[in-house]
Amino acid sequence: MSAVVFARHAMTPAERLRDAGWVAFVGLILGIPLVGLTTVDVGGRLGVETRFGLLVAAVAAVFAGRLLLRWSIDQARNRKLARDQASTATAADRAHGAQKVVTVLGWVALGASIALPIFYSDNRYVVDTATTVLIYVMLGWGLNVVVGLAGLLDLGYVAFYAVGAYSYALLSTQFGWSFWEALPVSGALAATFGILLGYPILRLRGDYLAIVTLGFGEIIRIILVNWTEFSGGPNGISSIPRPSFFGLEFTRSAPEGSQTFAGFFGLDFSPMHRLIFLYYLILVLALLTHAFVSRLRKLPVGRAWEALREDEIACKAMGMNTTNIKLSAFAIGAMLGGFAGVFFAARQGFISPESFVFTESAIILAIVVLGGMGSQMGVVLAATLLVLIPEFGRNFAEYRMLLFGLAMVLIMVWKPGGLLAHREPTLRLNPLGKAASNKEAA
Amino acid sequence: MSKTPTSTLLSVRNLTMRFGGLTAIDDLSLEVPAGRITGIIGPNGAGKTTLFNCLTGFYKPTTGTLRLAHPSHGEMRLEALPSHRVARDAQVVRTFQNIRLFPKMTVLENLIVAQHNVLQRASKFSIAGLFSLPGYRQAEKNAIERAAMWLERLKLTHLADHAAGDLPYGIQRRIEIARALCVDPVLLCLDEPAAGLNPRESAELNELLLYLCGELGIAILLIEHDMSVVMNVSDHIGVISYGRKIAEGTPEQVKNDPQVIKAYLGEDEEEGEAAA
Amino acid sequence: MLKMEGVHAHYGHIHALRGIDVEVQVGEIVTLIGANGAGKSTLMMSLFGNPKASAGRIVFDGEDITRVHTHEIARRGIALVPEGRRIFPRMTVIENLQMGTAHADPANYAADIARVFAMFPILEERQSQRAGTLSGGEQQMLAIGRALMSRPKLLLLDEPSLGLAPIYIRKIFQIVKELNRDHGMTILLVEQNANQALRVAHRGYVLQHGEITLSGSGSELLASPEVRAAYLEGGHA
Amino acid sequence: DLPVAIAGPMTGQYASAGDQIRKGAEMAIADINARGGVLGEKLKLEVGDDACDPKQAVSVANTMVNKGIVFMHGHWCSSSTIPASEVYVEADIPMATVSTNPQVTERGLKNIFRIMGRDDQQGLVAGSYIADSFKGKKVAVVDDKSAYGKGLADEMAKAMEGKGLKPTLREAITAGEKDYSGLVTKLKQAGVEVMAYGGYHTEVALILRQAQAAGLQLTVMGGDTMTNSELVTAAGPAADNVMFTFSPDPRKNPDAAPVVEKFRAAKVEPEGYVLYAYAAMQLFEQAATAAKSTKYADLEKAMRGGTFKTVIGDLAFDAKGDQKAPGFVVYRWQGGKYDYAK
Amino acid sequence: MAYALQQLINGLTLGAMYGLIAIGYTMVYGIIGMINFAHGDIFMVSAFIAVTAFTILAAADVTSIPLALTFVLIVSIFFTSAYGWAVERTAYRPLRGSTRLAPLISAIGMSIFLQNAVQLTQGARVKPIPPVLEGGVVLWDAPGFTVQIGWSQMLIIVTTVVLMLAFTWMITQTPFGRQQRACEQDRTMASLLGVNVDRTISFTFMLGAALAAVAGVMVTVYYGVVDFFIGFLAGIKAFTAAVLGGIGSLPGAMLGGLLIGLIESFWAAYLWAEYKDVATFGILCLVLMLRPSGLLGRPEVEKV
Ligand SMILES: Nc1ncnc2c1ncn2[C@@H]1O[C@H](COP(=O)(O)OP(=O)(O)OP(=O)(O)O)[C@@H](O)[C@H]1O
Ligand SMILES: Nc1ncnc2c1ncn2[C@@H]1O[C@H](COP(=O)(O)OP(=O)(O)OP(=O)(O)O)[C@@H](O)[C@H]1O
Ligand SMILES: CC(C)C[C@H](N)C(=O)O
Ligand SMILES: [Mg+2]
Ligand SMILES: [Mg+2]
Repeated sequence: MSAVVFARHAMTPAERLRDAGWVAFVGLILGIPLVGLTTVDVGGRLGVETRFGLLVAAVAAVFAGRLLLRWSIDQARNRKLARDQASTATAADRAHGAQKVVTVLGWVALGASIALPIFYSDNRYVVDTATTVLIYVMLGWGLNVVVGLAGLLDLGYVAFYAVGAYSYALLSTQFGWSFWEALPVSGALAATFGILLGYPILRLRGDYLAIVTLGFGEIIRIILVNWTEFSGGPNGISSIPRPSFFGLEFTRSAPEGSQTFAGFFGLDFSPMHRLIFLYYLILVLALLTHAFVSRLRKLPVGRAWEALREDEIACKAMGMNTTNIKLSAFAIGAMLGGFAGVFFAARQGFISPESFVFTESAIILAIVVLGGMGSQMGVVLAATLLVLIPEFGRNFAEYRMLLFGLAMVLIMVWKPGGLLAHREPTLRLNPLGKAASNKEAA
Repeated sequence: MSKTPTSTLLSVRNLTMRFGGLTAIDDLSLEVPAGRITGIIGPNGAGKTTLFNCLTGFYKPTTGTLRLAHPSHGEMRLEALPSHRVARDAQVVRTFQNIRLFPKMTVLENLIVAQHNVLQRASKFSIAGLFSLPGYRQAEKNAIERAAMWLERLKLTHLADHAAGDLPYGIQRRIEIARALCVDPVLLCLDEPAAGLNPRESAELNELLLYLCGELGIAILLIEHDMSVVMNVSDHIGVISYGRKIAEGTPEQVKNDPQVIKAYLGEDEEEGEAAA
Repeated sequence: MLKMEGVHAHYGHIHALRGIDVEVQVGEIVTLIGANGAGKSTLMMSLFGNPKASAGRIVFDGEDITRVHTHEIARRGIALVPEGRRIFPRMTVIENLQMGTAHADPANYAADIARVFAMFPILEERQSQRAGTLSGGEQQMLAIGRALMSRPKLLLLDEPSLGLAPIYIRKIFQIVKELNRDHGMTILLVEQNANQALRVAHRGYVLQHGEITLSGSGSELLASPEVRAAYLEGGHA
Repeated sequence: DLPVAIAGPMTGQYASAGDQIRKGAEMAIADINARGGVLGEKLKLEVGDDACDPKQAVSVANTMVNKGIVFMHGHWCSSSTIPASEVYVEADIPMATVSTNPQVTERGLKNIFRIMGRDDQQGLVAGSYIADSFKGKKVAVVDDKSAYGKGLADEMAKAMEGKGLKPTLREAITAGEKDYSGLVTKLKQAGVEVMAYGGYHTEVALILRQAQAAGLQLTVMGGDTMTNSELVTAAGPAADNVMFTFSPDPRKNPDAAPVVEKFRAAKVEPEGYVLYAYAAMQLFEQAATAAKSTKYADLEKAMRGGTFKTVIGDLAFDAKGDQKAPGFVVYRWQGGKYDYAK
Repeated sequence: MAYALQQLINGLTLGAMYGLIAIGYTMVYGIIGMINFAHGDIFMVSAFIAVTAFTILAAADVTSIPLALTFVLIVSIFFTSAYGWAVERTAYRPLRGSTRLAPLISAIGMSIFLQNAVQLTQGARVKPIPPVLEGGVVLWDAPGFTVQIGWSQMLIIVTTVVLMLAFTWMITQTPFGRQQRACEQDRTMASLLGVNVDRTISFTFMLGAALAAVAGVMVTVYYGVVDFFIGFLAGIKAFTAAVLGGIGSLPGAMLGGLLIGLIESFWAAYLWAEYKDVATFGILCLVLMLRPSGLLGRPEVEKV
């Protein structure tokens, strides 16, 4: 039984040129109205300006780019094919291998994230960006419960993030609650909102659910914008207290009767202390979230979520109360979003409705899907990418968001199942590696 | 096979199910005895699957009652229960004519999900589960053992860790039965379990059904077009056509009923001319 | 009419067909038998390039169709009753049948639809019902009817009797014979009910783990002890 | 090189403002470097894009801190300036901003210098002007629910009421929409002739166009955002009904004439924030020169203490960091140009 | 009374506008089974194309309004369809057969990309054109308040209704429409029946884009001002309209659009303008709670 496999049909140079020519032609058509022509303001009226030079250059670039792209894709495919043929790995081995890679990756990521502030202890930007990444990781993990595991498309996740953030902001500025007091309460509040939203729309499916959740997110935002007495309206809430280190403030000088962090440990005051503390704080929160969600996934609820995603009708036939399962997914997802919100408010010190717009929901959703639905490590990867791409993009100034959008499309097209699409079973009868040897044991 | 008479487990009374102008089940009455296999046959579109759907809470019958004499909970009215409670409380569990597994989950996971309610209770709102307390650990172990037992019994052990959706059709059928068994049914409703099985596999299925009913005392309601299955295992067969019961009796009686032959089995029993 | 030479096919990393050689002559009924997961359905689908053969050659009507697009293969006159029926659930019965004529001569439409309705009267009764709400057997009939609407030269039937009442199973086999005899239609048939399938078929192939292990005329295979042991025993067909 | 930075919405809905800031700053830096830089060092401009998103603003602030900038001009949106300033203050970076929300300087941060007036000031000027000039007419107060727009509109309403003119209507719209015919109809029904508006020019243009189509003659009083000439292009002749408050026109500043010429020669109309960005860089140049240092403490002291001659006039700051003599003036668009209203 | 009538006209126009975009949404939905988030941005691109075309015409001193409109429509439909085609080809086709959410994400990416591409190539400033279709008819000269309807408003309403009818006919009655629906329900099976799935999908995207192009021209004519951001809100509103009416149903999309237009306009007219979106989404939720598949969407009965 030989596994003779066709070499992929190799393109002749003429075919390559024709292909690139065709793409360039499309580029030309698309380019005429936007690149070739533009309207400019001449004395209070519009006039048309042509930029055919630019258009020609763009088309030429498309032509060359396509040639190069096609060629490198073909190369990569052939290499992959050769590799596949050469390898004799079975599906189980491969799954095992993938699992191992993910595990190793996880530990490396953990190590790196613990060590990061040590190596960058005076680099504000790095620590702060890493904090942002972790916030998104946490949001991603929260939404992963709803979308990735339970398969409920939620386009308004930012609402819970907002509930968490505003609860902390109000509890701390109005009632003087500390971060640690407000955290659980805000989480619980967000979970309550999750149930409130979830309950009436349990019957909805797919895109209907999507639009209602989107609407819910908008409703929350609009209320925050308009109910000035409550939320500060568009001005938001500023001067939100920062969390302290077991009562030690991260300030240059402490009020009477208390100590500062720097003073207590005999360090020179540096604003970096607080940044690093915040970083570790979110790292701990994120790790707790991870442990929590990973564990839940292996519990009856978690499996029920996944089953619900796969086939709701079969779930009912197995005696599962799908209402409760959906609500639990909404509630837990919302709670995690709420925690992230609390942290966000505490770190930012200022929140306003502008931070809780639909685009934010879209990005969190993109993190979940790009990561590979249901994959915890995938979320980490995707969150890192989606936060870092626009950051690196800062060097390209106005091309920044253009590149961001393009990257989203390209990653999705490159890995349609997400970056880490492999699903690891929640339990195995025959643990990997040991193969079928312990068949009897069961 | 002479069995002692047993009590009625399920009694269907004057069941009618209409879809707009179409009457899929028309004033149907039927008794399902405990601990027996009851076959349901009838032409395509007769309303067999619809009967299952009414029984298991997926459709709300237009009229009629479905009384279940549950061995431990007493009488239950199935038509008033939502589908998940039919399975959970009344322990009436079904399989589907178009297989409905959880395709991305492994075979073992499919079987564990079926034990959701037991495990969920043991996990105490997930608290016991989160901290992996002994009570929960034990429950989980039991669940796995139970699943493993059924996998073994249905010769699926070697596939336990495969994604269910990638497996061949015939195997998926068996998984679906195993999954239903994990719910611990009092009444097991099988919708064409032999479809897609070859004769040898059908024969194995027969054995399994007899074991379930004979050894474990699970009552089975069986819809099947494969006569080698229904006629061999059923204690009693009901024949439905256009939503009405047209005949009832032992396999022998049904097989020779002229109405059944006309509507369902077809006129000539011989095997047809050999191919040229 | 159809020739597969050394065809391999993969689903991702699963090697489902491992060098298949199958030939179907014009006017023949050929049956494929094999256990669950042997690759019967895959073989039929790979004729349509779905999955594409990763090696080997498929020739239909003297033309190499290995690399041809699925829809173009269909337009050359091959029709399939697929595993799992695959009717369009949110279209009505009549629309489903019309889908079968996507590339057929509209002049034949009335006659074809009449023929299908004559074969399966229940479809006529249900013609404006959404196909997704049909009973299992009705859906199977619809799938068969849809395939016949295009008057194919080669008809592929993947377990056509699945979910049908005995009276209809009989009818299906009869239809198969009639189509073959009266319309000269070439038919490739997969059936779990190997007994009956081998009876109507001129020739048969036995498929095991993606490979052809045995072939011969219908009666030869019926008599073969290996086949009996593996596929026929236990049933009373 | 000495890195200095600007930050604002270079992309997104308000990108045209970011563009103005960039053009102004680039020209300023080029001019300063042509003069030999600051304290012998050439200035290097860093540009941060916050898209008016507070979260991105913080991120930009951190990047800038890392790049070791010694001075920041920005951000533009108050909602970005407020959180970003907390980063700058910790990192000891002085900043000059055009954000007008009172909160910007009310939080007691030492590093902020506002080279523009405050919304409460411009609201007062605008509101009083309305109350004085449109006695007996029906006035509606409308805002776009942005921090800036609502704040300004509230201040205008307060000032009007203070002078005994009660607004007939108090409305809000959603920025970014295109259809304001509902609002226009409502104004028409109520017989409103003057609309005091807090928000951006793009919406005003649409409202005016739709008012005209509906046969409603509307005079608009807006704030600093109305300086954008997009208003004229977009609203057409109806723009002549727009009045707004802004600091005295820097283009009229005789000292600014050469710079204005230069901008025009480079095909940039020095409207809106262009000259402010230019002035911010001048502020830094002069403060650093005076302090003979680019250290925060020295710069801060120099800025707080000194008076600086810039293209937007003389700048001096009070204890909070607000400009001492912001002096808002009411302008009116006329035939594609704006000028002091009579 | 006159006031209410005028608000009704405003609401209908706005609703027709939403409806027009929503028809495109729903049509594309009917074939990929997924909301095409970039549709709003395709619409925005078309509006820019229309502005450029109008400006060229103005420079060429074309004064005949019907001639100008025809020219702009043709140009805009041509180029916008090309965009629709290209977006499908690059961002959706490679994702066939993966999870349903994958195209949603690449659509969001595409939407960000298009927005910024237009901003970069055409500038961040708003693009106005002088009023094209001025004037209208006075319906009622009530004391102190004249009710009028503009020519452009009539044009929008009529166009929407006509296009809705035409496309509904196409989808429900023609073989092409049938093939489209087949592609949505089971692409593999459609191709097994000889349907060229790729071409059908591409063509549907071009039709969807053409609808967006018509909407883009209408917006340009009616409001006279476009900017690179208009796709976003319009997209979300139209998406809401499509869902409210029942996704996949063209009459539903129009009905949904009209309803949203009317809710917005009357809510803002008599209640609190600032909460009009809350009203819209609130009513959407209510409707969906009562009819989970929208107003005209067919309830999804799944036979088990
Ligand atoms: N949801 C529904 N809406 C409309 N008609 C339905 C619905 N469900 C079932 N039917 C119709 O009711 C009749 C009975 O269907 P059912 O599925 O019960 O048949 P069945 O006896 O199981 O047939 P088969 O042996 O072919 O599976 C069929 O004609 C079917 O078309
Ligand atoms: N979509 C798929 N993805 C992955 N593996 C598949 C897929 N379809 C089939 N397979 C695998 O390919 C092999 C051949 O399957 P195929 O469906 O062709 O068998 P079959 O002979 O038709 O079986 P059956 O009698 O159950 O219909 C099996 O091992 C099956 O698990
Ligand atoms: C007009 C701009 C400077 C922005 C506005 N004043 C604000 O502070 O947000
Ligand atoms: Mg059935
Ligand atoms: Mg098969």
